[in-house]
Amino acid sequence: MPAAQPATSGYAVELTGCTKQFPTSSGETYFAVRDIDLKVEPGRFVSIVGPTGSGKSTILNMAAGLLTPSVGEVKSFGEPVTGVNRRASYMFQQDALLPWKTVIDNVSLGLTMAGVSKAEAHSESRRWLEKVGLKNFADRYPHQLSGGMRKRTAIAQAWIVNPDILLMDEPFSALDVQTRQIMENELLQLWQESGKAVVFITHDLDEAIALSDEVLILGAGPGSTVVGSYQIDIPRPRDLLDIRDDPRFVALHREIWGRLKVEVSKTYESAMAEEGEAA
Amino acid sequence: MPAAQPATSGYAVELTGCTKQFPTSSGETYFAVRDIDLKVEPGRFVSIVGPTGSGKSTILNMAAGLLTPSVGEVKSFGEPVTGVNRRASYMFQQDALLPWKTVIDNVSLGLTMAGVSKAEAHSESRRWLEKVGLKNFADRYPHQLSGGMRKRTAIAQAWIVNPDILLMDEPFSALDVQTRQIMENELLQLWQESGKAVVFITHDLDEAIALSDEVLILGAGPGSTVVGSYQIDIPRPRDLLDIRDDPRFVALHREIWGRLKVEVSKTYESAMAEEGEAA
Amino acid sequence: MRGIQLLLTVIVLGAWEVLGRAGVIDEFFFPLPSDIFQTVWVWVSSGFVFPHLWVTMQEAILAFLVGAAVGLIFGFILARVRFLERLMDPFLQMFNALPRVVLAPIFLLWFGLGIWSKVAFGFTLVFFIVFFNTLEGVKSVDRVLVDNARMLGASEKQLLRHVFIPSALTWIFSSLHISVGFAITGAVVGEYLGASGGMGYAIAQAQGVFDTKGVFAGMFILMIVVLIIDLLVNRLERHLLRWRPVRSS
Amino acid sequence: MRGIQLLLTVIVLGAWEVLGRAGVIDEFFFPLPSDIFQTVWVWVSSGFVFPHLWVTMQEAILAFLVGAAVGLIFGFILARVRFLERLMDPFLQMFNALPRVVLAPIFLLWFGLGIWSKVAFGFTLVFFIVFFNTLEGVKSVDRVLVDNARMLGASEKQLLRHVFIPSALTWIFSSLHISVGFAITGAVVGEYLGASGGMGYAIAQAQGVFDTKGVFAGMFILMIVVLIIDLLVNRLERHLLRWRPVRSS
Amino acid sequence: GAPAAAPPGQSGSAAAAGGGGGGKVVIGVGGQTLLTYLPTTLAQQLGYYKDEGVDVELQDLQGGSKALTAMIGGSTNVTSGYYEHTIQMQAKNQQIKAFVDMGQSSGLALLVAPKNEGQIKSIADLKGKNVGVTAPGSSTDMFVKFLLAKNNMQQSDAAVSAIGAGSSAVAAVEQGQVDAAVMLEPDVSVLTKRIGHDPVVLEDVRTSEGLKEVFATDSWPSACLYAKTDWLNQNKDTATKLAKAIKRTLEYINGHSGAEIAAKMPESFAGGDKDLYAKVIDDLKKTLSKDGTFTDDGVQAVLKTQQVANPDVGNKDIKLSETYTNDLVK
Ligand SMILES: Nc1ncnc2c1ncn2[C@@H]1O[C@H](COP(=O)(O)OP(=O)(O)OP(=O)(O)O)[C@@H](O)[C@H]1O
Ligand SMILES: Nc1ncnc2c1ncn2[C@@H]1O[C@H](COP(=O)(O)OP(=O)(O)OP(=O)(O)O)[C@@H](O)[C@H]1O
Ligand SMILES: [Mg+2]
Ligand SMILES: [Mg+2]
Repeated sequence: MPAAQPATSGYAVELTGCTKQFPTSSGETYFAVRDIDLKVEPGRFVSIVGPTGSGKSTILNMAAGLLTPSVGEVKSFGEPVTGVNRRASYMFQQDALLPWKTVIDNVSLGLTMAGVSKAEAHSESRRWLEKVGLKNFADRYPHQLSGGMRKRTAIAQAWIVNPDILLMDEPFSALDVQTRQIMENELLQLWQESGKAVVFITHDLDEAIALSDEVLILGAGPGSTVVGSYQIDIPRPRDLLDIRDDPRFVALHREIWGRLKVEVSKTYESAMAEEGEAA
Repeated sequence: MPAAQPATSGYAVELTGCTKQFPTSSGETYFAVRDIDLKVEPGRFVSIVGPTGSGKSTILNMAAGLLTPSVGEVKSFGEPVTGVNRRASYMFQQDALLPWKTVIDNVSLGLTMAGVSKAEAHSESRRWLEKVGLKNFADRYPHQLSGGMRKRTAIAQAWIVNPDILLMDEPFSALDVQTRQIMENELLQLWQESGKAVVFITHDLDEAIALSDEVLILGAGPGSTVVGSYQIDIPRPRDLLDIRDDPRFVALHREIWGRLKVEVSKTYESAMAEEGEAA
Repeated sequence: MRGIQLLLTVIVLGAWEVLGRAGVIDEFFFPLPSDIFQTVWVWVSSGFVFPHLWVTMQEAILAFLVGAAVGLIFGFILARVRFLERLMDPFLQMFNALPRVVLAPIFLLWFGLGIWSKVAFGFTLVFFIVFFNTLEGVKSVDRVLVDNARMLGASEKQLLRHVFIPSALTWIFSSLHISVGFAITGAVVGEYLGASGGMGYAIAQAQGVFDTKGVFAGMFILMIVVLIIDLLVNRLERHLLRWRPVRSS
Repeated sequence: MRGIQLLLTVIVLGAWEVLGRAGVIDEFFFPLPSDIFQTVWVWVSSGFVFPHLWVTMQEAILAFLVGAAVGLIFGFILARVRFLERLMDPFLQMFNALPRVVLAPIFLLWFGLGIWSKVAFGFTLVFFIVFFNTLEGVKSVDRVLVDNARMLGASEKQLLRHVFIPSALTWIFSSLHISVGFAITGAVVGEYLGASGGMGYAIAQAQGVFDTKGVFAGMFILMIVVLIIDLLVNRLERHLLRWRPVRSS
Repeated sequence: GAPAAAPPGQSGSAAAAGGGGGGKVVIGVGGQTLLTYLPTTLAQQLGYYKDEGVDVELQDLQGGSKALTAMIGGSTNVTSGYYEHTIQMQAKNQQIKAFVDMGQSSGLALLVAPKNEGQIKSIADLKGKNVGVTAPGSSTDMFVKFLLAKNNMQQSDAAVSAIGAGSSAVAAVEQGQVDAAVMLEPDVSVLTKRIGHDPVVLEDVRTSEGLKEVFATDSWPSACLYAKTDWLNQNKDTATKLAKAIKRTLEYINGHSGAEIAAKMPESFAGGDKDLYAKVIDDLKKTLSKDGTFTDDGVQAVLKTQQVANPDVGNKDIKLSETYTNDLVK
């Protein structure tokens, strides 16, 4: 992963009319997401919220180039994404650390891949491990870590490569409130310095509003699509500790939450209602 | 897993002076938890909160009989736990669904193990899948589910066996707020009907207070121990939607949060401070 | 795919034929493909080959089934009982290293000239392959899955059925792919060393009178049979491992 | 553990000795352990066995190394290039089923009488075992790990080094455990079919003159050697797989 | 016991091109421990090859047909194998010539398994029985076929099982896995020793009477040295020296007792039973050629056997004069 390059042209991430369907075992196809339009300019922080199973990870996978949309087009900085999006780094929702590498080797991975010498990569990794509070665990293997520690290692692994686009899938959900706040601050700092584009998935609407320039709401599945897009015009820099008392925050929260609630309950009700249908 | 048995004697879960240490690769030992005393009577709902990496999962593993304490004793209903604790069901923090079984077969697993016929197990499983909102996904394999759906499958899998003790490790953290509330209600209902003992791990203090009879705070690691225990005397049945406005809730929250904050920041600071020490 | 494979086969055989006719390839060692096919045809149409094939198939299938079954059972037991594994490991390694051909007289002595000595022969090949793979397969099962199943009340038998066997299945199939070939090899080599029938006997007979056409015809027929068996194993594998994500990359 | 193993060995050998002396076991086929050890001692003390052992070791080690290397390379390539895999699979299966002993004359033709024909022989055994296991090993690597490494900028070569090889390592070691034995078997059988030195030659000569003591002595020495090699492979395995959680259950 | 000498290390190099002048000659032996090839090894032990000025390397190919194949493929220069191969090869357009004879009888014996003693008394009784041979297509197999034909029986009248040679053959016969078997020395002697009495022998060409009875000749060339005709033409000197060495060895054998000869052989060849080994060598002397020459009668008899028993030779026109030469031993 090369160091941040000067943004070339167009959006950092641009999904146009993307639909993704999966074959199911019964031979039918299942529409995960439908007609997704997502445009993220360099330097923008966009969050995606939505009910569970609505297709958030699917969208991120398409933006990363790991899934090809069934219909539609994915571009990054004006270039169509074929194969992996080399200008993005992706923190997965699942555990994705290499079990055979120690914490520090896992964090160094991106640098090693880019040809950085081992000594240099390790000293840089140590810096990042410190940021995520894992300095003392550098020599552990992933199975020797707690769930939250593994997540933080993954965060360091994704951040260290200093990419143009940060894709993050529920990065902080396994962390306690305090650690989460520290991580959020780190993320904001990393982003503000650099003009990176961030696409961030979370279940915590507070977090989404506090961090983002824009919050997208994904509708209920199957075949969900973007049902709402909200500009968060709270000025930066923001104080994450006090932002929840900001009247603009409260107003936005109420507005978005109202919309989100509808979608979330829709998902659940549809699942409850379709008795025996299309199992 | 047999159906709920009449509680015999003593505590459902009883850890006395339990210490767990792990060997590290450098040959030293790492104290995960130290001197843990945990007593859960049948019919009690106990939550454990604490900073990430403080040893919450370790405690649950000991209660489940999956880890043997280095020092101390684990009992369940008066019997020392040797091997797996047969009267408990455990929802793991990690993904633990069998990848080669469909959702419904995964949920049926506990019943199948107990010798229930397949047809019966499936019809019972369908009932539980409905409760967790996955009725339409019965025939999927785990890799075809979203992260939140996998968690909900695991919940159904753990609940269907109707055990005397429910051990749950961050069961709801991957769920959106609405779904989470539905699940919380289901959990309370399941618990209230039955006199089960519940040990519940969460990062969400609101959730811990709203659900529990007692909240334990685990100190900062390494070698963390229980630093605070709070009785939640909010009368039941509780309305989970409005409980956050209850003055008793607010008072308890402030009190517990004060204590927790100290521990959480301690963890982080100690990690930041011990420059180069005992890496 | 099948088309390309056919094409490849035709090209290789064609080149062989041409080079053979031109005298570049020594016909004494590599008879012309056309001659081989003619011999195959004679063997098949005269019915000569079928009793031999039948004998070999019996032996190979028995060796395969028994070897795989015992290998599986041993693999599972030793993987689950660490003490036994550490106890038996050196002995198994030692026996695995025994050159079985040397033991042919002892096999004849114990199991007679009939099919059982060949089954025993094939068994010693199949067993070790399946055994070592099953052992590793079971040992590399994800701990959390095992713990979860145990918490759900699985007995050791149920663990085996619901967790270890499915998880080790990729391993087992890998070993089965290898052992299909080795079972046949074992049967043929056994026959080659002492028998009154079977493909190995037919091949040895051809070789004894320097009838290389016959040798290759025999091997060709064996190859076809193995292909068919492998096709069936593949089918089974695809069915049993249908839960695996399809690779798309 | 070692103690129990020794005990077991002593019991088996003791029973054998007693039954042999009592005439229950026919010494013609199963010489007394004491006689075998005496022969081993003579072979070793006179230095007779060492040139033979040296030849066999050369062959086996070469067969092992070359077979494992080519098997690994083929395994990795075919696992990564799905087209090639589907194209080659039936051919590889076919060749795997060829009874190699039948091919001995062709091996001699191609590789001469020296060690290379035996290496080729061992190669055909080792290759298939390592190949099929590597293929499956690479194919069963967790998708998320691969995706993660690719997102971090891994080239195909780096993927191989950092993800596929470590992940397939359990598989590869399983196949290596099997193939250590097969490499030696291959070398010995190769020598058995035509040679002027090597353990197979020594054993064949002993067998040709009804010297079963010699046959068993030769096999015994081979066993010891395999045990030592296996110990080394185990060491290496434990080192390379040290990241795996220790089993405690 | 411990063999006296370690074997030469495997040189590996196929000596296809070599062999001329004083270069190394590789002789492939169709089973070094088989008694019928004893002179090949003995010549080496006595140093006769060296005396003649040829550097000989012996390769144990564990079977006549393998030794032949190896030579055709160019791995060896000369084969110590059965004369009949030269005829078989001519039928396959491979020109091969024998140049010194070692055995004047194949030394085979068709004997009855102990369990059938009394039931099988003649070749005719073999009908429907199972006869053991070393390998299908080998000279033991041909022997059975020839005997069947000679007794006006069909080749399919008796089933043929491969039982190998050595302990597997002894075990198969002793245990009655086959009803009768064609065996070689020392297997017959070992079997005799194990069952405690002489087995019932139906036909025995180890003796000259038996030979006369079966083949109507007093010589039936078996073990010999042969080489490709081309090689022979180009390396006449070397071949002559080899022939001379063998001839001298044959003379040595004639002039010494079995025990003396056994003492010259590598110790391991005795298989731990020196007396038995000496005895079988004494027996062997009867079947060995005296002077290394082929007789007309003899080669005719071999051809006849092949014509009857080997369909690949059948009624092909075989030029016997091109399958052997006595020029080099004379
Ligand atoms: N490989 C697949 N095959 C079939 N269906 C799939 C596959 N991958 C995802 N899906 C389906 O697509 C839908 C969206 O999945 P996705 O993982 O994107 O959800 P999500 O929004 O990330 O949910 P969560 O918040 O729970 O992580 C789900 O219904 C899921 O079942
Ligand atoms: N097998 C192991 N070997 C070494 N250390 C371990 C092992 N398992 C856990 N630990 C350590 O024990 C401590 C407690 O781990 P545990 O998983 O119990 O934490 P936790 O409270 O569940 O954290 P989280 O909230 O992040 O899940 C951690 O520091 C972890 O690194
Ligand atoms: Mg997701
Ligand atoms: Mg945990």
